[in-house]
Amino acid sequence: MDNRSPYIADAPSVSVIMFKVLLALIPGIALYVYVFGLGVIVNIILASITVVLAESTILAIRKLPIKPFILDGSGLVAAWLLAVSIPSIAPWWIIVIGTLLCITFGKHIYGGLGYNLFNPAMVGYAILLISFPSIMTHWQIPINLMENHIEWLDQIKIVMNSHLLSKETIDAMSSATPLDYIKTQLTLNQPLNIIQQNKIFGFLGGKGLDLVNLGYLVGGLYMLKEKIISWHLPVAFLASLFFIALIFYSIAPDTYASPLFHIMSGGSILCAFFIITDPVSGPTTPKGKIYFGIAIGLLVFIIRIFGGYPEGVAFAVLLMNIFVPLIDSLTQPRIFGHK
Amino acid sequence: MELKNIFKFNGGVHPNENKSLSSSLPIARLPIPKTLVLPLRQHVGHVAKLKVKVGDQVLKGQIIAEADGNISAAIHAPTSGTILKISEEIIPHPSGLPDFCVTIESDLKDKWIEKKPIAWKKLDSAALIEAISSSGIVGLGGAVFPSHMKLKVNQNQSIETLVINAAECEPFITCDDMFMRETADEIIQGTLIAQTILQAKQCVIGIEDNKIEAYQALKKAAQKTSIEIKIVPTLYPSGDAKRLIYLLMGIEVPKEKRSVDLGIQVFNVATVAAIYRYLELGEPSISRIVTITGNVQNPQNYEALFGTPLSELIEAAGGKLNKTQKFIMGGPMMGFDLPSINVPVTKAMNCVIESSPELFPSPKPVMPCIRCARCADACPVNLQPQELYWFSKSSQLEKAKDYNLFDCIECGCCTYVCPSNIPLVQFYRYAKSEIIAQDKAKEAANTARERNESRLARIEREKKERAEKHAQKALGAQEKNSDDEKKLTIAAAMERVKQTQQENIKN
Amino acid sequence: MITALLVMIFLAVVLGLVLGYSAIKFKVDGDPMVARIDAILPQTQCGQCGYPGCKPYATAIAKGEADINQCPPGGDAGAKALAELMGMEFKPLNQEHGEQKPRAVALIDESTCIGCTLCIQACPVDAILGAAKQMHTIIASECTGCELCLPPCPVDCITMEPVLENSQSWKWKYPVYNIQNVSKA
Amino acid sequence: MIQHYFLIIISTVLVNNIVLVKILGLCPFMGVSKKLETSISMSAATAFVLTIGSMTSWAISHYLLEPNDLVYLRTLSFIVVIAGVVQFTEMIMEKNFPLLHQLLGIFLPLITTNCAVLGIPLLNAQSSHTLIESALFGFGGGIGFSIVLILFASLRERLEGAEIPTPFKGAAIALVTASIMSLAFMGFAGLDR
Repeated sequence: MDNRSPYIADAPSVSVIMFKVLLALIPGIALYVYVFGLGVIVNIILASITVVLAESTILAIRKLPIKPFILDGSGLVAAWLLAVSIPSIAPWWIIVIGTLLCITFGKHIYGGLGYNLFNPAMVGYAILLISFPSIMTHWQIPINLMENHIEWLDQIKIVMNSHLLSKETIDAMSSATPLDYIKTQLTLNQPLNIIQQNKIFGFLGGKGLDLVNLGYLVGGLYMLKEKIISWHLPVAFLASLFFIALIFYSIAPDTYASPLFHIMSGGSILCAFFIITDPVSGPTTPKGKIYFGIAIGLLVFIIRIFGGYPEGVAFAVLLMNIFVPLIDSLTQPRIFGHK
Repeated sequence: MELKNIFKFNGGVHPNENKSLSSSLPIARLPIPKTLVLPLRQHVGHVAKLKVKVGDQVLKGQIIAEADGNISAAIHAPTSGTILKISEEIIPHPSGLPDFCVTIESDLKDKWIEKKPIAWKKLDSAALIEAISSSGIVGLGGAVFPSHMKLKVNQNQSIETLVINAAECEPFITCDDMFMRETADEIIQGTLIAQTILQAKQCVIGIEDNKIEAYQALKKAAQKTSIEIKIVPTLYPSGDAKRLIYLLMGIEVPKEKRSVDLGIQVFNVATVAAIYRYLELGEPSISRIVTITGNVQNPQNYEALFGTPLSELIEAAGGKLNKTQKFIMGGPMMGFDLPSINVPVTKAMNCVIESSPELFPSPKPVMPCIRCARCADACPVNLQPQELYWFSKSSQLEKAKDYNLFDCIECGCCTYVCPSNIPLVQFYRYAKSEIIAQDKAKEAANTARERNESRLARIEREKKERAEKHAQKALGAQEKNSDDEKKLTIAAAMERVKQTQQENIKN
Repeated sequence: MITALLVMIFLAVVLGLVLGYSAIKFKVDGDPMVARIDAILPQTQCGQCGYPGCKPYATAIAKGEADINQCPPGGDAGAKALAELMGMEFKPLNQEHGEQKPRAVALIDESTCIGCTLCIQACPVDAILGAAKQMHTIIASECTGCELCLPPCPVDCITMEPVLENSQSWKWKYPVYNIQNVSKA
Repeated sequence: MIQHYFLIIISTVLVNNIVLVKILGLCPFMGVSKKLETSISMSAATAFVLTIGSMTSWAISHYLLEPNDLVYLRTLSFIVVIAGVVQFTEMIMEKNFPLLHQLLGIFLPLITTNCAVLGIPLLNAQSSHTLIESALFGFGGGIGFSIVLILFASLRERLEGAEIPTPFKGAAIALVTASIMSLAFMGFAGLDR
């Protein structure tokens, strides 16, 4: 006897939630293409194909139904996030390896959807970053800054090129990220306002990058409106990043970039709305979400300023993922009728 | 209608109400059935003590089983007839297991036993409670707790507020709604009686804002009284007693305490009306209003005698339609599948929904929990359903208990909003009954340990005594004591043995 | 060379003194583990584990003489609980000691009973009432289902009756539904 | 000066965490992380032994071995001292927290062979730390060990309910988790400069 009450339900399915997340990524990706060209699309397509094939294989090995677990869309979300996080001129095998790592070690080794302890996309990203530091830190410069104009077909060729590009090509096409650039220039005792006059700096963050971040912001607001994510995480994260940056900025504006710069560069916005809002690897209690967000904000800033890596989002998220079970158990909300 | 002074609890859901289905027709009376099956356990507490035997003639309203102890309720013959059999029958219970029932074959005369109205205005509380204890009245909202126990107040407690629960928050159910529309006067009278017995200083009726007609009827009936009628927003589960108290007064009933401890007592509308009928008219609890709705020809409320087979109720509502798969007792949020169409109407049966695939589509495939915490947002108790599920699923029962599993009221809000379609409540029910069973086993083990230890101690003692006896014998042989002395020792030893034996029997 | 020896001897002496002193200072007596283990055991006192009762078995486990999987009434669940308490790896029930059976209570066929009191002496929890030459009866609520009364009965009048589920003792079952992934861990 | 001590702590706790970066002391890390409760006690015991151990080792190294030119006896004498400290801790525990003592079981005496406990005094001696530095180094190492062990235990408790594919159950998934933790700790690289 199928004796289960309640007999009625009113909830969006997991697939709907995940596909809305993908939808929310679209404005950011569109602006990415507008600024940097088609490379990112190639990466997204490669990542999507890899994730579907890899997940199907794993599900088949684990003797699980394939269709529902592909259609739930969670694999695609992780793959897309990874694809937009890596440099768009990285060779094709970077994204393929990254996606494979992300889906096996980030997700399925823990039992698949709903069981992973760590954010799968960030697991993939962090492994790539420490394994291929040079590729992973050479970011393409916006198309209109390049000296030689390149065709969109060229971009696909660059990504699909399996052997590494020559040093000249790379230098012509790429640079360090603004965050990285500041870090290296500061060690040469350059004042910040001089550093920021470099062509790669834009109005708020990196040139063009700030536009892309605005796109992500739009997507994030859409998810908030659709109640896909709760406000706690992005607000706590952005606020803590803003305030810690503000403190340092007001102490020494010559060495520390402005809070707005920190929010609009690197992966801050993507992290705030898309990465730390992964429900599976994040905390579930409202208070826990706030602590989680604050801690990631602080860690991102600390790693950016004092650490050895130019961008700290992936490490900060993974670090805080470790704390999630503890945070959850220590921030249980007061139960009705309890003190 | 305005909502004021209302305290909102966390969470809650607002499913499609579907109440108008069964609230368009007035309450109808059901013809007297040929046979009635009365389970002896229709209430919380001890099984009622049987007072009749097979072949006895009974009159309508005659006691056929009396309350056994305080927490128990009497059962009366709903109509006149003969006791046909006393046997195990399928009862409306989620287990689908049989329980002891009395079957009455009605003589269709419906002849009342002499009604003895009680001059309640002249009696004091204690006498009234005593009288009500044989009325068979239990909480008709579904909790079926014996009502006289709820009217009894300890010396050191005093009831400040009487809350009458008219919320009826579950979708589909309209039995209280219709009852209030048609018999508001009896409800108000009953409320006043309950207030007098409890010596409550004030009385509030809480009603959801989707029952305007019932509200107006109550308002009219309560005009000259001090009873306050408060409207609460339509939000499931506002009809849960603790939630209703919070909505009305902003008071949270603390963990492991009852509302009585705070000077608040809650009754269902139908219960107070039943008290009124018993005292004023001398009619014990023999019938109730049942909503028949869902996939039937004529969804409607019926006044049905307890023991009426469900099949007759269905018949009256136009018979079951083609697509009906099963029958659900209670609402769609907390109800359960009835094991058979022949189960009797009991004191707890407020609603029967005929289910069809259109009405309640079969559940979608279950996906793993993604910890989205939508359930936590919907939980009216502010629990973390995703954690409780995680622990219940992997049978980590201790942990589930630590996360306050037993505060869960099984309202189903979490399951209602779950994107992964996980039957969360089922897991909590499983974990709860598993923990209860384990606790019982532990208790049994403790008794067994004690009994074993006392047995070992006894054997040890006996051994010592025997050794003593031997020693004495040896001593006696040496000193060549007189026979008399020997006899005395033996007698004393015998006495001791007897004593220990008796002790053991007592144990 | 000699300094090295001296240093090592010095170290040994100092450590020996400190440890010897603290061994006296922090002496412990009693084993709190036995009670904890005993609390997990089902207290059927059936002796299937090879020990004369639950407590002796608990003592043996605490001393490390007995394995944790020798208790058939406790079953795999009991072994799991013991494994967790002892911080050991779980072992499934050792079939040599018997299989886990559904809970049952003994029932004396009162027309056959000759009143020999042999079962009374066998019962570990004094759950059998009666006296010599009188019919015996079992207090069902106290019976642990240990079956120790079965072998001594000369007329085989005792049977084990499984305890059936009724609507009061009924339990909600573990939910099952139509996707494989969410199965019992 | 304070900044220097602060850096030692940061370095040992985060940047050069003994478990996740130096990959020392994996035995108790894997063995006593099944339950949060026991892991907390184990981490406290280890932190205690680490601090006391590095201080006593420093004393022995500084006052006994170095003046007498017996540096080659370092490993041997450290092991002896550590074994003594562990014994001492065990006795205190058995007296005051008998249940805990039972729960930790074999892992308590095994602190002796915990390579982290020997490793830290040796590292101290190698980098010729002063007494305070040694104590801080040991203490920091202990705290680093504790934090990581407790976090790991909380993760493993969460994993109890996960549907890990059968081949990866138990130690396998624990090692994978530990390696991802280690990956995350690489984010601290460079903080001690």
